Amino acid sequence: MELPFFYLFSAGIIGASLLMVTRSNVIHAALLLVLTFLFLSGVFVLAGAEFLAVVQILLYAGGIMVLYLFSIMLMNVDVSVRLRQFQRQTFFVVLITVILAVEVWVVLARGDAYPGYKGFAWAMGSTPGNVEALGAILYTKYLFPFEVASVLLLAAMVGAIVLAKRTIDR
Amino acid sequence: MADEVVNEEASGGSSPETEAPEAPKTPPGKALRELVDAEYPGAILEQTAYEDREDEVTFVLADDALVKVATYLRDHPASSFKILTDLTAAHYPDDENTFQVVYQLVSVDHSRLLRLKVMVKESQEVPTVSGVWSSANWMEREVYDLFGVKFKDHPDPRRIFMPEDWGSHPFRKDYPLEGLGERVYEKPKRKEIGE
Amino acid sequence: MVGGVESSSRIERITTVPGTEELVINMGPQHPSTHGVLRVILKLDGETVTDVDSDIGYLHRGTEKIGENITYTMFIPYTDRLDYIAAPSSNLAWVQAVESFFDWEIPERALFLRTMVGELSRIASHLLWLATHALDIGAMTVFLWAFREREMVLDLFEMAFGARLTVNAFRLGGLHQDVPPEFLVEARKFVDLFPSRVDDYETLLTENRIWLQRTRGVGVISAEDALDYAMTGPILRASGVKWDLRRAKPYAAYPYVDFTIPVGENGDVYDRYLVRLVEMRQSAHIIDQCLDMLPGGPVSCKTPRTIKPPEGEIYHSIENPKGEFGFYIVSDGSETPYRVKIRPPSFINLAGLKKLCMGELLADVVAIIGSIDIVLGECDR
Amino acid sequence: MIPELIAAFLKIAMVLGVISLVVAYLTYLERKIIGHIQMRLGPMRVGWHGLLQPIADGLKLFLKEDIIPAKADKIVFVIAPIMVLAPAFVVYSVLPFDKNFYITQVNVGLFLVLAVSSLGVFGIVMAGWASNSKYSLLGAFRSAAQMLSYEIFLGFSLVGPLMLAGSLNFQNIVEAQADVWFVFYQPVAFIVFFIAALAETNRVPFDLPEAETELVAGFHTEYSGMKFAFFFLAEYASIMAISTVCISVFFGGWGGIDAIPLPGIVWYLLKMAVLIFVFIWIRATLPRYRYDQLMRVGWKFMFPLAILNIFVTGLLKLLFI
Repeated sequence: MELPFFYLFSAGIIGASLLMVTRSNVIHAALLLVLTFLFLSGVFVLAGAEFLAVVQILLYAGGIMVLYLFSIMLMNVDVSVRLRQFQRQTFFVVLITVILAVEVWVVLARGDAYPGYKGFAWAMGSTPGNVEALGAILYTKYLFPFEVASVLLLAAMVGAIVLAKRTIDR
Repeated sequence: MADEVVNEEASGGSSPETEAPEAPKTPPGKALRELVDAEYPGAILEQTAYEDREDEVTFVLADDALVKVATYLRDHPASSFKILTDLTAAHYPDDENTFQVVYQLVSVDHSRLLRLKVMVKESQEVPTVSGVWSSANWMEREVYDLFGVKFKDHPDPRRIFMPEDWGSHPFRKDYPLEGLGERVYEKPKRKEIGE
Repeated sequence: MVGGVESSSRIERITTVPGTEELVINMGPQHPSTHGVLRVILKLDGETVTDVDSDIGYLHRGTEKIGENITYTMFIPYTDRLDYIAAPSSNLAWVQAVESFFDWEIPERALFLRTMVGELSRIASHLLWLATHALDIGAMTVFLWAFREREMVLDLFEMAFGARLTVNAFRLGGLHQDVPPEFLVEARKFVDLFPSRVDDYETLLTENRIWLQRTRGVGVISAEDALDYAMTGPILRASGVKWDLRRAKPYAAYPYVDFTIPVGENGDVYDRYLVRLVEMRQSAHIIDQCLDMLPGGPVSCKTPRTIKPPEGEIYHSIENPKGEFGFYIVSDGSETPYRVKIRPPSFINLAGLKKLCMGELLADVVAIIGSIDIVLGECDR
Repeated sequence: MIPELIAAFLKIAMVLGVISLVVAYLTYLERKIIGHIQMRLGPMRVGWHGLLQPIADGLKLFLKEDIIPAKADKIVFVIAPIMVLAPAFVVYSVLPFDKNFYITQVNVGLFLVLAVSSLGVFGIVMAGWASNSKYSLLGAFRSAAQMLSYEIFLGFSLVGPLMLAGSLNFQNIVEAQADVWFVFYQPVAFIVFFIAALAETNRVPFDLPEAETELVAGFHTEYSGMKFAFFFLAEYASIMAISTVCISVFFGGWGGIDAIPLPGIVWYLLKMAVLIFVFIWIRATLPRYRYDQLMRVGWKFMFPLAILNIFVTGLLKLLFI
């Protein structure tokens, strides 16, 4: 039951991301990225990480990508459509892709070397409500990184407000 | 609620009728005329009044004195014509002065009206009063649009009612009333009088 | 690799963003909230208005020119088509302007009936304004409630003149014929009912927080500026200038009736709203008094068969629901006027739109246009 | 496995069919109620008291010419209405209508509802951009900004009840209210939730994105025919969905008063009817907020309130439970 859906979602991810990088229209690319996210969250669900799946949709698709779309739509998209999409970068692109692929392959093949990695999500999925599990881990074991992240985000928010605020004399 | 913001009074406004019987012999507009003559002698070329009505007093002004007299009438407390309520023109194709440009002023403080007139020839430009009363802006545009009277230094000298490419000015007396006449779009530059 | 060089220069052009761009937006002439065929070209910085250019003239019919080629009597129906929301007011202005050439004794009954019908038209006009203005700001129910009462006014017009919108109400020298007796009964009923209906509108709007937020402090114009822009009517009064031609230059039966002139303080959209609401109540009050005082007798004086005013010129204006509505007539002694000029309140009030809108938000432009209360038939003429 | 799938499909088809019909009649209800509030009758001509009006409307929209503007981005233009409608219907997959009447149960049910409904923004932004019209684009931006902000308040307002229920699963939340509805424990959260729900569904006084008097009709200005109907359906479907969430979280879902033995679904429908009536009533009464005022209300009033509510709830829970 799960396998066909896994293939469906994986094919969706690969197809959508391939389409995404080949579109010359930025808006289309952004929308395809959203599609990729949706398929990805499907894979998360299959892995039993329902919470992660929902967060994926809520934050990445529903939140961040909308803001991306916002800023892209305010730019002059017509210009980008007429631009040459592939510059003389093919060599570097291929190089970096190969390096990345090798990296992923090594990590997957030597999975045993990272005991923490093995089935983190799967393990959590096996508990009845993984929200509780996630909450417990976040607020006990990973409390410090969590707090650091929140402070960083706060700083970023304040910075953004300071940068964006204009004085209006009205 | 309404009473808090809107203050109402049972009666108000001065009534000009009560002043009239006190000085029946004085021709209407005399005080105003003296006011202007004292400051700008010679600015008023002619004064006309419709019978003895105070609100129909008309001063015909020299065109170069228009702006300063207008400013003076607006600012002087005895006249205080704060509103330029109407600005129009009339076309007299047979007269020497083809156009009469008419300014209708209202004084809220004294509750009275005054008419100013400027007589201009065919291609003569009239100084704009849009610096004196902002309301003159659109009204002068209207007069230009419909009569072709041009206003010197007007801040926004465009047509207002008619299309931008309309050839002539429809309220002139020589504008044809029937037939295709000026309405033909193919020849927009038919008769641009004043150029 | 010419293409490569070209494209890199293009990239440069994109990456050097030229600050922010103003958005030019076209409102109208078929926009639902421009109240007719008004076209407004707005320049926006974000949602803030930085420039306003009104484009009018879509309804220009050359009414003044028509007036110069037909007789004085024939022009009365044309005045219906100026401010068609309050057609009797336009009729009244023209009829009185022509009558002021002569020394006719207009019968008192005609004067009172003219006042009544004029005030009914003020109610009709203000109701239409309230309905559309509230709808612009999103209050839909007021729209239909106001139309319910406007229907009653139009029924009264139909009873008296046989038409509902373009009523052709008055004639030179009085009225065409006396109103039917039922008219007076129905008018009394309406006047008794109407103030409670105004209370209903006020319940929905006057103290509504959202309404206050949308209208208070929006589209403010000072008394000085309002005078400078020759704005008249409720706009001028909302700015605090107590100028009402019914009181300043009394005509018809206004010298005999008692009414108050509402004055605002801030000159914002909210004050204009309050002023108009009080005016509606006052109109009902005036009609009430007219019904009490209505004398008998004829409704028209004897007028010559052909109306030839003496040579001369006249400017006569009355207090239309929208402001000062006047006629400047130049007579050359013949049957047709030499020059007719209409002093249109909508046109002149609309000229101040730019002044009112600068620095406001896009949504406020709709509220401000609504609060000016324009009717394009009279604006474009 | 196959019969299981068929059963699931049947269930889905049933819920979808019923919801489509109910949504269609919701428009009828709205027109009737607003009509009577405004001293008129509403639809009267088609069927008895206009009862067939929604069907006639649907038929009309089906048969209308489907116009795609020449300068529009055709693919995005066509996908956009689907992107709006799909999330509005997907939400129903986890919503409970009765103790045993639901499509599926998910551990993160409530969270999923929030996430999926947030996807509706995409449809709107896509519609606005693809129409290639300034009015549409402005409407889409407004809508997106509004929905993004109010989603946050919506989410935060739900945290309080969640802390009381201790679960994100709708069944558990409803069961936790067997004795006392959460609206009594969490009145502040309910107020914030209700206002945010109005904004989230683009209802008066927050109907800026489709303010016909300012932006003509906002993001769906250029749409016609069935595509337009999709937006319309989506709006009403999400009103129903958000009402269901509201009922489940604050009003005890299908639970009723023990003294009156009624099936759970009836209780649910009764509560739904009351809530929907309030939605419509508000539409008939209030004017529209301005854009900046809407944002101010949200960020300066509702956001702190929601946060405060979470804090107080946590404090009380720590102290007394």
